[in-house]
Amino acid sequence: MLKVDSINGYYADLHVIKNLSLRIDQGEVVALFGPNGHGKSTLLKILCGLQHPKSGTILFNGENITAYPSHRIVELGIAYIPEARDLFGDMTVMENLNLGAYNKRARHSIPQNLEFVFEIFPRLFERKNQLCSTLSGGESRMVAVARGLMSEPSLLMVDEPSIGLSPSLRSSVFEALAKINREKGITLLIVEQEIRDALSMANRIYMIKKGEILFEKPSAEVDINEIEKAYF
Amino acid sequence: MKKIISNWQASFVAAIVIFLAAYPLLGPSSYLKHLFILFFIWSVVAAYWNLLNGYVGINSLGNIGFLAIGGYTSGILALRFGLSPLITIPIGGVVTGLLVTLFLGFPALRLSGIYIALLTLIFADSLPSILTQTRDITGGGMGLHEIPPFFPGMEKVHTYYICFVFFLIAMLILYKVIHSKTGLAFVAMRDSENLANTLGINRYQERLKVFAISSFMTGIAGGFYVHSLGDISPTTLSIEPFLLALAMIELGGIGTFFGPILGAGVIVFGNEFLRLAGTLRLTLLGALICGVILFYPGGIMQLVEELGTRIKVLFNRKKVTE
Amino acid sequence: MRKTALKIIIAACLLTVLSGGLAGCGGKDVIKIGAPMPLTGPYASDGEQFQMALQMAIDEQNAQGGLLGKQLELVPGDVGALEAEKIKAVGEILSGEGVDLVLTGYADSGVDARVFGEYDMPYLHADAMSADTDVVASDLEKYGNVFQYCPSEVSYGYDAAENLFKVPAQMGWTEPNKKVAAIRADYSYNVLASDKFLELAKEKGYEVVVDEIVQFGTVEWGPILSKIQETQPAYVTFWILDPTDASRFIIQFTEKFGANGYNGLVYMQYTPNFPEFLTLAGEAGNGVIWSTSVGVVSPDAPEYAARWTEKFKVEPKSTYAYSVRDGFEIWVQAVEKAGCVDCYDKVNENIRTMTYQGFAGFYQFDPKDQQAKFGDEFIPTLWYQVQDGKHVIMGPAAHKQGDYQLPPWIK
Amino acid sequence: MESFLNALVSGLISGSLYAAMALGLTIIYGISRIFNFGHGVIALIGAYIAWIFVQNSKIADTSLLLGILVAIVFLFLLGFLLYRYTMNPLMKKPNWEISTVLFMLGLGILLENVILQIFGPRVKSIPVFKEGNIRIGMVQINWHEIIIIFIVILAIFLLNLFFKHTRSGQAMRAVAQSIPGAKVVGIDIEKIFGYTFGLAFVVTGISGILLGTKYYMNPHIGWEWMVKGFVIVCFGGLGSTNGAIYAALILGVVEALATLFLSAMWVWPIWFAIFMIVLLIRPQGILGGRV
Repeated sequence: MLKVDSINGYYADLHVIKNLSLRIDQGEVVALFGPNGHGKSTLLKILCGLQHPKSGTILFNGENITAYPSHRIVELGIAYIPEARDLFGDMTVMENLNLGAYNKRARHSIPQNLEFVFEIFPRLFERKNQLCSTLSGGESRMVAVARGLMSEPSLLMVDEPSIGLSPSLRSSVFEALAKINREKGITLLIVEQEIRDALSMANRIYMIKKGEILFEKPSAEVDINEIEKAYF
Repeated sequence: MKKIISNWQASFVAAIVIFLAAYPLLGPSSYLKHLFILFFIWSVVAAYWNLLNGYVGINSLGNIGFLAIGGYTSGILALRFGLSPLITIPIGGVVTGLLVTLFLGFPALRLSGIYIALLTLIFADSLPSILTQTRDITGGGMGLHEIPPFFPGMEKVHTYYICFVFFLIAMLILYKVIHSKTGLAFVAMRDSENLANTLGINRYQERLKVFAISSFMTGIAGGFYVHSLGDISPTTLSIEPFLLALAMIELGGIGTFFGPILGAGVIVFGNEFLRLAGTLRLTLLGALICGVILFYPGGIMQLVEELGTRIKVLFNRKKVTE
Repeated sequence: MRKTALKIIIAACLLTVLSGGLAGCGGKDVIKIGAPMPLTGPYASDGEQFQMALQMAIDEQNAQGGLLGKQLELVPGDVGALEAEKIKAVGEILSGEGVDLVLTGYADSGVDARVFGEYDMPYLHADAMSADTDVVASDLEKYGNVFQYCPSEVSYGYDAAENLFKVPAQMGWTEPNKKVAAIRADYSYNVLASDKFLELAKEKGYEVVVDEIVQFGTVEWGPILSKIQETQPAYVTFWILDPTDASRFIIQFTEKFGANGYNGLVYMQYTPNFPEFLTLAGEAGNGVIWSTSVGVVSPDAPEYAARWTEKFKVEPKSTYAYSVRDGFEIWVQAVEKAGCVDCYDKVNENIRTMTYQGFAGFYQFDPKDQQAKFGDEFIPTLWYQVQDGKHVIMGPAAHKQGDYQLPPWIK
Repeated sequence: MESFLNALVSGLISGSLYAAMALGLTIIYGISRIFNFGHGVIALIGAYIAWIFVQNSKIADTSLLLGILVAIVFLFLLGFLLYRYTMNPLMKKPNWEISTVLFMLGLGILLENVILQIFGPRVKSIPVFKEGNIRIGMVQINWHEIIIIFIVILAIFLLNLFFKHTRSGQAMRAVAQSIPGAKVVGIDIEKIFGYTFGLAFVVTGISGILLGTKYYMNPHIGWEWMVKGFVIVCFGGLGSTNGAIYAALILGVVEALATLFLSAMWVWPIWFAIFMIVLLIRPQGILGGRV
């Protein structure tokens, strides 16, 4: 589905993605591990067109999207849920969700998608007319994920979905993600520090260090100690 | 850090200074001397404006107001109390520096980017009505006329040299300011965003300092302006001189030492010669400004740099072939 | 080191050549006439008339074989909104062009006399400003080339105090009170004239109830009109040169008082003479009284107007269309008498001593400040009222074209 | 009392004109963070286009509507293309804040003088929409001014509808609040900025037409309009539409009362003082925030 071939990316002047290749198959859940500041977020930004790689190619369903601007990539079905949620604070939850379906493809299926989103996040239905700036941290996460879903993605990339959440909220977010993958068949790419949680739902993992892929494994074969070691 | 002047530039500057010093001996018309006098004064105004906008990142749009305050103060003192311009010009500078820093710098510099621009612009724009309120002293809309020259019986040549010397001194001071600890810190900050904190300087205080210097020197320039030309009126504060001064900075090359001087040259001479083009003059000027910003954002200085490197390449190539 | 020195010398030479080339000026096979005029800005509608008058004068003179066998050529210069800096620049340019005469309707701001006084060629203007004539009076030796071919603005003050209070009797209306309002611009032409007027009005027992000095460009007159409404002065005098200000004022005045009426007169100094005024004010201008010392009294005027209309396909719209021609003819006579153009002292002396019967009256220059003498036997101040969208002369009696009518707002 | 009330009303009228002046500025700034220093001249272009259509009619009629329509189309395209070909490349540079300001200033000079070339220096005016006036109690107000106030209110109402309920309007608000957020949901920012410029130019042009009926126009008057607009948007809080409207009304009334009780000459210094005080207490303006 997504094929990344030896890309190089920069954060300001720093060379943070070095000759990196990876692939994601249809319907998979892929987790991306690695220490902070080693290029995970930059990689996601490159994949969704917020940044562009200096070299290398990115193929999505066979289409070369390397130089596409973000709005075209969204149109093709890749949604990105950033770590800093970047919600529209002075707008209501509903308006945020509607804007999630800004691209032409998603516009027609707003009602169905809303229904699905409210089903997995019933909390949002109660708050739908509240301004986003007044929501709690957990609720903001939910809006962010929901807004991503509204664009009818076939690939959803989530950057640290659980950061700063209480354990109970964390598990409900992961449950929701699993449900999205299961029921809608949406492929997931998750960057996460909560290794156990992520492992439990991922099919495959990539370990990134210093901008390079350290190893790639099906999650069943992963030894947690191996990952924790890789962090140091 | 990049050196501000390279060798070949230094020799060029020396050539121009020599030329300017010798120019009146060639017997130019009084009109041309007049233009050079304007050039000297506007260069100083533009250069110190550029100190704020280009070096320190204070988007001031009120420097013409500083010029007017300095000019009016000096003019009034000389005209009404018969004091010598030698005394009144520095007083004008000090008054400008104090007034502007207290009433504008203190509040404005706490604000961010565009607010400073607007506050300073509005400050300059409210001056004409204040001048009218105080018309018994300032002459109101009529302005001040027959302001005494630097000394009785002065001729254009003398004015030329006095302004020339002022120009040299002002530029020397500016050079020192830019190369002082404060100035270098600001240059460094401009080049790299996060440096301010690491350098451990109090940004507000330093900005205030530079603001005071710029307003003081612009006020002094105002003094030279009125005593050279003999008049000042609220039309000095109208939109055209303001736009022209900004154009000088932009055309010359914002944030460079020589840019505003070159820009002042182009605008003062170009604008006057273009007067013959009639009403098309400002159309051309506007088009020039737009074109430079879009296609030549470094202004004339960029052109000079490029020519410099090209010449260097040429010389080097010759050496190689030899 | 030697190489550096060489480079310096080459660069300096280049610059010298460059500026030397710029400094040179052309030969002299034509007589150039410099004209600093307000071609842009609020007074452009007058400036346009000056330029047309000058162009016509020069074309007609050239058609007759020129002056002393040489063709004439106009060098216009724009002084915008009569700004000191622009006048200076234009002055420097005209002198660089080598003009033999500087002639304009007006280029005031008070500095033009000093700018052109620096040179020797005659400068003829009708600024009507004592800021100019005072300069000339202060140093006749130096400013002997500066002539004002009309009386100064203070004459408006004298004249208004003399004649305005006589209007009610001529109009068949009685003043309801002895109150005066003055609305004036911060500009010497307006301020000095109105100062004189107010001073004399007070001496005559009138009370000044509103005295507002404003900047040019006032748009909303509501608050000032409210002040007028409160105090109800019988005379509203308006001393602002900018015709857009004046038309906005009179429009808002009629809007406010048109329905219920206002028992008072409106006098507007020279301003309605701008072609712009009638265009902008439209019907609201009817009833306004104004005066000018650059009027048209000559019986030859209609014939001149016909020539003008034939040439430009429009009628002359300001009295300056006529008086600028007077200025031109004065100089032509002086030059013809002197027999040379660039013998400036001789030409100036001729102007100083000549008399000339022109469109605006009988010109004779006052030796003390070289302004045309003021008065009914010299240059009379003409009083006009706007009636049915036209300027009609009300006085002095010798030139009268009609009678005062009650302004539409007096009910 | 009567003159106080009348001054108040005339203050409100100026205020609504000032609000019209400020709207276009605040829209552009609120969404794109570009401060349009060519604002005055854009307003003037709108006014001159309308004038072409009404120059021979006495009272504005259908030809004015046609003129407004043409002005809208022309200005929308101008704004869109201007963004596309000048602002967009400039915004990608590090010192975009000052270079866009200077570019728009340069463009202002250029267009002002193009207008001068085309239309000449003479003053032009757009005829009033409806002559005559009515009296309500002690207050007298003329129809034309009522219509102006109505148009301003209508414009504000329509803009609010647009921002709240249309896709493009919502996208503009989204861009104003978070550019990365907007990119993530697939909004084409450059296109939205282009539309923003188009919309703001249209609003500015219409305000110019209103101003042209009351202030008259000449090629140079745009700067004056612009500076007043600046004070208002700063006072109201940059980018805040509602703030700009309140600020415009407050300043209009202050102007009228200052003229009535002091003198017209005090207006600017008082504006400046108020402005200064507000900025010291609330640097973000009276209603700092976003569109």
